[in-house]
Amino acid sequence: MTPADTMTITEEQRGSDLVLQPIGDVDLSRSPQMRARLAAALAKKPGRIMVDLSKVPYMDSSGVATLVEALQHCRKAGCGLVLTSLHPRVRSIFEIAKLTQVFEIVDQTD
Amino acid sequence: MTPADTMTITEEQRGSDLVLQPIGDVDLSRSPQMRARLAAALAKKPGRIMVDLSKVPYMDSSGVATLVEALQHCRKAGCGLVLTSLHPRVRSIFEIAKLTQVFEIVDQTD
Amino acid sequence: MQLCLLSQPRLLGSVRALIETLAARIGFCQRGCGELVLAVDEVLTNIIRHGYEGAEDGRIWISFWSLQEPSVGIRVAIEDHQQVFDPSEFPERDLEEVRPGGLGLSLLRTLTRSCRHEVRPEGGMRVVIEKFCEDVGDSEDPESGGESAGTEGMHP
Amino acid sequence: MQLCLLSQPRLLGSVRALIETLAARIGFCQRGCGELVLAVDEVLTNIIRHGYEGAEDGRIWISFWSLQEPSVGIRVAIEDHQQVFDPSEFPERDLEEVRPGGLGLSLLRTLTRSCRHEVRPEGGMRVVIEKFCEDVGDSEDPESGGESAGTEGMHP
Ligand SMILES: Nc1ncnc2c1ncn2[C@@H]1O[C@H](COP(=O)(O)OP(=O)(O)O)[C@@H](O)[C@H]1O
Ligand SMILES: Nc1ncnc2c1ncn2[C@@H]1O[C@H](COP(=O)(O)OP(=O)(O)O)[C@@H](O)[C@H]1O
Repeated sequence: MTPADTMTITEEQRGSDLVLQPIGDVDLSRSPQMRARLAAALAKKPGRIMVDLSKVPYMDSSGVATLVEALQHCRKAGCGLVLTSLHPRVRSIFEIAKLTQVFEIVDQTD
Repeated sequence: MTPADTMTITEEQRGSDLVLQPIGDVDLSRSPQMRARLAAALAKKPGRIMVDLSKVPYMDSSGVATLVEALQHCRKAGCGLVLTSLHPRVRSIFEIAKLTQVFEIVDQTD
Repeated sequence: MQLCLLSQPRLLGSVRALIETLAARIGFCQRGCGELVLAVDEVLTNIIRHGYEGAEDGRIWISFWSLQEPSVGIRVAIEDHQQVFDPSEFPERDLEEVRPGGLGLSLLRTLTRSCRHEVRPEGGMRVVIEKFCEDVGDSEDPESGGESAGTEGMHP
Repeated sequence: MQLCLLSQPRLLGSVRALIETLAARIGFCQRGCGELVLAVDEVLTNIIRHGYEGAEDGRIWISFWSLQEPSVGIRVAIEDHQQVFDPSEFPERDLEEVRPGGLGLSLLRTLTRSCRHEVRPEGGMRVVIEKFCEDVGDSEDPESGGESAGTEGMHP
């Protein structure tokens, strides 16, 4: 058995980009882990961090807050942060929160 | 809004066969309706009744009982009853109930 | 965790969705989740049909505990205040016999490590089911998506 | 229908699965189901984080009623016995401002027809949410599978 509340987040280097792919719902039980992984990714000083959300069918405000925080840290460090492949439900929470203009959101990892 | 507990069951004539396709879980809230549709199908005196279960991800003993009853009625009427495209979960309840030999079960509607 | 519901067939689907997710979190593989869901569904179906005889205003309580001993699993208690019945009057169904009905209790016994019917001191029945992850004899992958995490101390 | 759970983040997924199925049965389209699920999740998340301050042994009760008046919808009441807070101290978030946090209450207000925080006479808070199928302004198909059937009288 895996420890409680563990979520899989895969990581892949693509040129100077670092692609993180969280797998599963990002809610209060998972966002602390995503937060830690984003911080660790930034510490590696990639050109950009791409967060591939194609395997995240659900996210709540704790997940969004984690990404907003990461965006602030990335901006300070001069690192890009790109969100890709959002499910409609996940996209709509960014829309309601008026964050679609704040984040760089693209449809697919290229 | 559709009335409570209504399930969609499509019906299609294929030669002398009548193909019924229930859509959704077949549990206690749905099996009475499936029962009525099976009886109505038999009344049309088809060569065989094919029950396409490809859109039934879940069935409980009330659904199985309904099909066993239909099988008895079909046998009396000299009509064939064939179950097709069972999901693994649905197949396993027929296995536990030792009904895989009793029913004619095929993988696909041809 | 505890759920209280009325004896209405249309609520069964929601209960199944809850149990499926709980079981996956505890660590049951997909097949184990499906078996647990079916076992609880069969108990509920019997309570609705036989216990409350189709009346839709009977109450049913379902409580969940995650188990660590003797191995990882779940205990589910399903309670009602229907009249009492004795399941030992309904022995193992002869599975060679082809008839509609009489399947629920057999399925319940097959799908669980243990299942116990008891009379509640306050009236009605309690069915207690236990099932363990390791009971499920297949090598199927557990749910993807890291859903197989623990759910200790679910009990309210 | 009523659900009682402990203030544990890992249980949120199961609650979501339950609510999603209930909402679909009542007649919410997929998008409406998603919005209701998110609204309730935000209330629960706030109770766990702020109300019980991360303690995992706080109790939370969630009750559901299906509504026919003024149109088809659902009422959800979420109760706890945490300390009392006044949500009017946290007005609409300035959505132009980019900062982590402060999103939950705004989402809750946006996603529901009404949401009311009240103090329970027996201590703690009660949040009552109402949402109606017609509020969801999209033409998306409802769930396939005939899941859009009514669920009157779900209340225990
Ligand atoms: N909760 C219950 N209350 C009263 N009687 C029950 C209950 N559960 C089962 N029974 C009795 O046990 C019998 C066998 O149940 P089961 O194996 O589920 O088959 P079926 O429900 O199809 O008859 C039922 O017919 C009923 O008489
Ligand atoms: N259930 C609650 N108990 C106590 N305080 C709460 C509760 N819900 C919300 N609050 C207060 O309202 C504030 C705003 O909540 P919210 O909009 O969800 O954003 P966030 O939780 O990210 O701060 C919280 O920071 C907290 O101070």
